[in-house]
Amino acid sequence: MSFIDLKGLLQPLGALKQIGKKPHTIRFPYEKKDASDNYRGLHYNEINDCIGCGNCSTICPNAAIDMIDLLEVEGNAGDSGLRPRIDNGRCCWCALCVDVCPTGSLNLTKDYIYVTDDPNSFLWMPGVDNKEEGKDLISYTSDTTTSLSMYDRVPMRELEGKERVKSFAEVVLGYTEDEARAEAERCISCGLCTEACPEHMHIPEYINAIARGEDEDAVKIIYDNNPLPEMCGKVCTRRCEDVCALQVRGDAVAIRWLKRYATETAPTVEAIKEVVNPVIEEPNGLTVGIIGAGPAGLTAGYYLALKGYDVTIYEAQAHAGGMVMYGIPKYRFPLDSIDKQIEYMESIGVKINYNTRVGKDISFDDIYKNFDAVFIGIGLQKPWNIGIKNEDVPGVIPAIEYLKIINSGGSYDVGKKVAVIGGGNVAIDGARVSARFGAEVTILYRRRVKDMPADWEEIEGAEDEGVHIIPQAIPTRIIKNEKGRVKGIEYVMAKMLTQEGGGRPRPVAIEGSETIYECDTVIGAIGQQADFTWLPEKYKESVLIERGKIQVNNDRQTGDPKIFAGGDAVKFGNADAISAIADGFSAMKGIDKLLLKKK
Amino acid sequence: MTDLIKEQKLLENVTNPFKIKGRVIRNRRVEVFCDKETVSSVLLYAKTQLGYIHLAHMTCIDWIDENKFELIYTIWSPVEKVHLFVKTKIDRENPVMENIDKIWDQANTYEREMREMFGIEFPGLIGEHDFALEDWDEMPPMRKDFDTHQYAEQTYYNRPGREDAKDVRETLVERSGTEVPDFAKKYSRER
Amino acid sequence: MINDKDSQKIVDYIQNFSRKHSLFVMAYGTGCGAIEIPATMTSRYDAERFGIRGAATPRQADVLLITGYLATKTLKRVIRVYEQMQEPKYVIGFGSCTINGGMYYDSYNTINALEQYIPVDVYINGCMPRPESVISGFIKLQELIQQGKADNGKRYRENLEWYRANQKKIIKNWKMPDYNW
Amino acid sequence: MIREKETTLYLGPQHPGITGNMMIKLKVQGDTVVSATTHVGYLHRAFEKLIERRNWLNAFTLLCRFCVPEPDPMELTYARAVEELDNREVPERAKYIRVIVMELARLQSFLLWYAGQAGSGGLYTMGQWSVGDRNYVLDLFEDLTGGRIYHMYIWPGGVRRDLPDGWTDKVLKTMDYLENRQKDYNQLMFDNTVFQKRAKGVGIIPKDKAVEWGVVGPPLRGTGIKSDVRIDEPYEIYDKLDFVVPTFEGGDIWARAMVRQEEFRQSISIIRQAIEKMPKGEYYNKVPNPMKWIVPEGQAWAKTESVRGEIGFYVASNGTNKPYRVHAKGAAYTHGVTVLEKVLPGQNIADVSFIMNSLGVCPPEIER
Repeated sequence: MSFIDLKGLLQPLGALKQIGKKPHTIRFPYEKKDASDNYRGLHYNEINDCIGCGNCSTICPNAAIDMIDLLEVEGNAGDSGLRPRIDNGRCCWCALCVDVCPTGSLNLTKDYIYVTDDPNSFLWMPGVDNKEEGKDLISYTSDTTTSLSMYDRVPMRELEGKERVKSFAEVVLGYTEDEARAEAERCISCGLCTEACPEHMHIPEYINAIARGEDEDAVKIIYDNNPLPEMCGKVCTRRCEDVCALQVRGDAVAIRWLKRYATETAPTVEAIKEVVNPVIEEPNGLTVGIIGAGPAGLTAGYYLALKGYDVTIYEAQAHAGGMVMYGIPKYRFPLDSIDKQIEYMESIGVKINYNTRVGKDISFDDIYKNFDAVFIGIGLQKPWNIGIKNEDVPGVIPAIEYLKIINSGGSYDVGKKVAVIGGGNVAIDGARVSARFGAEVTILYRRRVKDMPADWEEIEGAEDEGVHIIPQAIPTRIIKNEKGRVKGIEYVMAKMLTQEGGGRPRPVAIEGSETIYECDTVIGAIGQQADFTWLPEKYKESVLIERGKIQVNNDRQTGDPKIFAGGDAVKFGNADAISAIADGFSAMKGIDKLLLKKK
Repeated sequence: MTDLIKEQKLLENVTNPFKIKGRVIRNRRVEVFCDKETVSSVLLYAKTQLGYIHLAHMTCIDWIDENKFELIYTIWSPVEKVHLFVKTKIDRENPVMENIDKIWDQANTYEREMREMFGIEFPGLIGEHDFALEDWDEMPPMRKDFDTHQYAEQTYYNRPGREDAKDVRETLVERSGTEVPDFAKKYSRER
Repeated sequence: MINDKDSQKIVDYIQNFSRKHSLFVMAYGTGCGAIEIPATMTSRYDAERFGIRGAATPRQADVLLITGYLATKTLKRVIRVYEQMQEPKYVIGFGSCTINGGMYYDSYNTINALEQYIPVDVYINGCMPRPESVISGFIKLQELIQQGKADNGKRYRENLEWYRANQKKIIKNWKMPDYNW
Repeated sequence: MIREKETTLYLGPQHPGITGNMMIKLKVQGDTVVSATTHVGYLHRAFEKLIERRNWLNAFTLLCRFCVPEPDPMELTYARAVEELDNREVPERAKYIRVIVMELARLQSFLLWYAGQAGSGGLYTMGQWSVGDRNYVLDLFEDLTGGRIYHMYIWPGGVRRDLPDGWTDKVLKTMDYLENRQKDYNQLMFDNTVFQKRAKGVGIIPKDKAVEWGVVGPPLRGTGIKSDVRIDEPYEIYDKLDFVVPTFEGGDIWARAMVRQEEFRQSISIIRQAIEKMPKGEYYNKVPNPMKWIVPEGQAWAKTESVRGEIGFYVASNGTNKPYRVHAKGAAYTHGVTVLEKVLPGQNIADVSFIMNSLGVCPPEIER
């Protein structure tokens, strides 16, 4: 390099060629360049789509998101009523909250400029503070493919449809350990499910225990307020899954199957005792009589026994379990499962008197006098009539009676073709049981398939097994053959009429659409009612019965302070096992409260 | 991996003279475990005899349950292009480790940082005691038993206005009138 | 000198107008927000349009940018720099970290709220604030200056004891001149 | 020659020439540096401690802030370490996207380096140009990831989002633009006598000591040693791409600058190749629910080639949903302390920040 390097001196002057070119300056604020289409600016939350699960608040690495009780939003099952509030003095706009939002309500917008002299004004309620303009500016979103939430359920292994109609073997095979862990990992532990569960089980906790591989802790948590988890793990109506945060955009967490998996870790009575390690208080000398060994009665009995009460259950049938024992087919809930649960209860100190029908083998008066408190958990035993012509002919049978015969080991010849009336779980059970006897089964339901109150898994299962469903079919009469037996059933097709005021659509018969379905048996499954003939008249004044159901308060206490009631026969909740368990649990607390003074 | 020949050879070359244990992790990764006394001779041997002249990094892991500090020396050969991890565990109480800045000058930086962050003494280490911190008089902060969140909350100003935050689970528990038993609470959602 | 109220107003107006159009920014990148300063200053966003430009030393600077988190070690230097700056002086806090700790809220070595240690005129939302945000921040500061509300130095002088107490709580070894106007 | 008295000069932390918030204590004799000591800690945020409190995915928000001018290599290195621990496969497409992102990050960092290197040598126009042009690369990042500086885009198992429609065309257009612009840069900077005279023979790293000193990246290649993680230990799809690792003899600032100049060109070529060869398909191998994602017990070391050289992450897991220990070692950890302390003696005070820029000293990476 010489001292004077002419090239090196002149080359930089090439920069002069830029003179006269239009500068690329963005003359902000007079001229704006839009932020990109997925810019991560200020948050926007669709308040009505948000369910307040708080997942955003949990993932936030900077603890910037608080859940706030927003007055304009009311909490209900499936919505905590809380909404996220972002501390913009913490936020780093990583958008993890967007990517984990199970509903997709939380988004980021293109808006990012916020300048102020007040450091206390950085608390930001997305969707409230930018209610008007926010929605149009949404830029960074997550859909089910980009979201970090796991929307796909681990499929449950089942017997093949063709295989399972051959026997009453359990259809559902249960999760393996890996499957259960994977499924439990999907749970975001928000706890919205606990509110929908009538019994408010500690769902996030036991699922988390399963996810961490602590199955025994999971069992222990489950037994904290549900003494019949094996039953719930198999046949629960699982309202919890209806409100699962993941269900909004994907599949709900298989809460029921996870519970089922957890109970499998304690396969014997000894194992249950060892895992649960129940603390039984000293006997306190007080006695409780329970009528009916169904889920309600058993739950009340179990927890009362743990509290030191002397509990005696009177059961009319030869087996405990009530409707779960007699109403649910064995391919859903095998007999040994029930026996194990009952045996465990008896080992805790619950006494069960089988084949003792109150009103016949023992009078209610005696029970009332002999015990400090009485719990009635009789359930609904009497089927409603179908209400059409010829329903008293041979070959027409109510579903629960049919199921009871089969479950007690009896037999009933359904012939070759069966018609089932109704759309609930009992109807499906009747249909699927009939299918197992080789019959060709058709379900007649007055509304659409999507209106069926039965579990969707049950409906699918039935269809797999070859059950045919005719929706929007209203039965009009049953046709006799010359021998006086059922020959067929006539029905009309219905159209759905939307109700004014937003009620659920009503089926209205289409005239002239009468069809006849020939069959050998008609199974009616349109609901049951309670039978109160055993209750002496003098109690009926205080134990108020309205529309066939006992009226109780929150403690499940009837008009007579000493008498409590629960299960399907009371007005509380829905007619299902988990509601019955909740009744039993609440009644236990009520009884404990009542008898506390005596202790 | 089928051919881990040079990794195996390296392992033998390092473990045999010093009678130490080690394993081939995968291709280009070999680790050996030795006492704290042998570390410097292994490193010097690898540097001078085997051509592992590049000190890629040094670090320390606080295994508080074992009451040990694990020191990891990662060295690399530009010829073989293999990483050799030399690992050793030293006592967590009064940790003292041999100073290797004679072998690599830049080890001095790592060691000063470790002295500050973990409280490990390196006799003969040159350099001011403060590396990244200034006038620090608490426990060495990278130790597992130092709770940085608690310290920050006590020391620095926390802006008020966020007290009305609610926990989703607690709100639901309250609303449904139940209670979560204590033994289950450890499985509740972290907040 | 000028006693008449209206004349004083006019003088103030001219004074503020001049001040707001020549903001010399202290060249001290205290944290990661410094990365957007070159972008703001150079051709694409060209902050010199607003009379904003760098100044090498505190004595010449008007604006101190606290670009994000402040480690306690830096806080000590920032106070030193801030106190050396001549009035009128202004402070702009960049991003979450200066407001409520940002992502380092649980760090043992970063302060959480800047206004506890030195007075702040404007806060800019973001992590990090983009050049547009930074310019908006300066525009806001200009507004405040024009309105005569940016009295950073005065606030510091008047509440010196309170600030000093807060500062000394964090800085354990206070080896600095007590004040350097 | 008059013997000058030795004085101490504190360069930084507030100094316009310093490459970040750090301080160098210089002992000077007249204009010449006798010895230098680096003081860091002005940016210590306790990242490694904080990551231990975050879960595996949350750590990303912190990681990209390790070294501000180039966040992406940090994300990638950590992601690769976690993938190794978790045995997580990365889809082929994601590997290509990662390479494109890495090279774009390299470009934007080079553009910033142009400004710093020229600016500390007194050429201010360069900064106006290159930092202005850097915005075009940042715009690409904004379109892709939603963030300008901090992207939080590369995750264990792939990348966070697929490429937006028309993005690759935009990238190619920007590449053409930058390729043209580089000619202008060269004219302004490399052909400039001022720069040449200041750069040649200044801040020499001896070739025989370079590896031992812990020099990595462009400074190491500037001594004539061909070492680059992308060819030494190919990650992602670098082994399927055709590129040259430039070396330059001399070990001075000039050599380092020439290496970077050539790498700038190589990066553009790599991006073009990757876009051309990129397959369709999945871009993300989804991790489980991030709150419950447990990474198996173990320890892993991953390294990548960042702009300033090799960046390594040592990640240890004890089988929980949080990292047990994450240790990051960036190029500046050696460059900024021991190498700088060795190179500076004998140089002019005016060259200190010039040398710092050429070594790529990034203080937040040293103290984290």
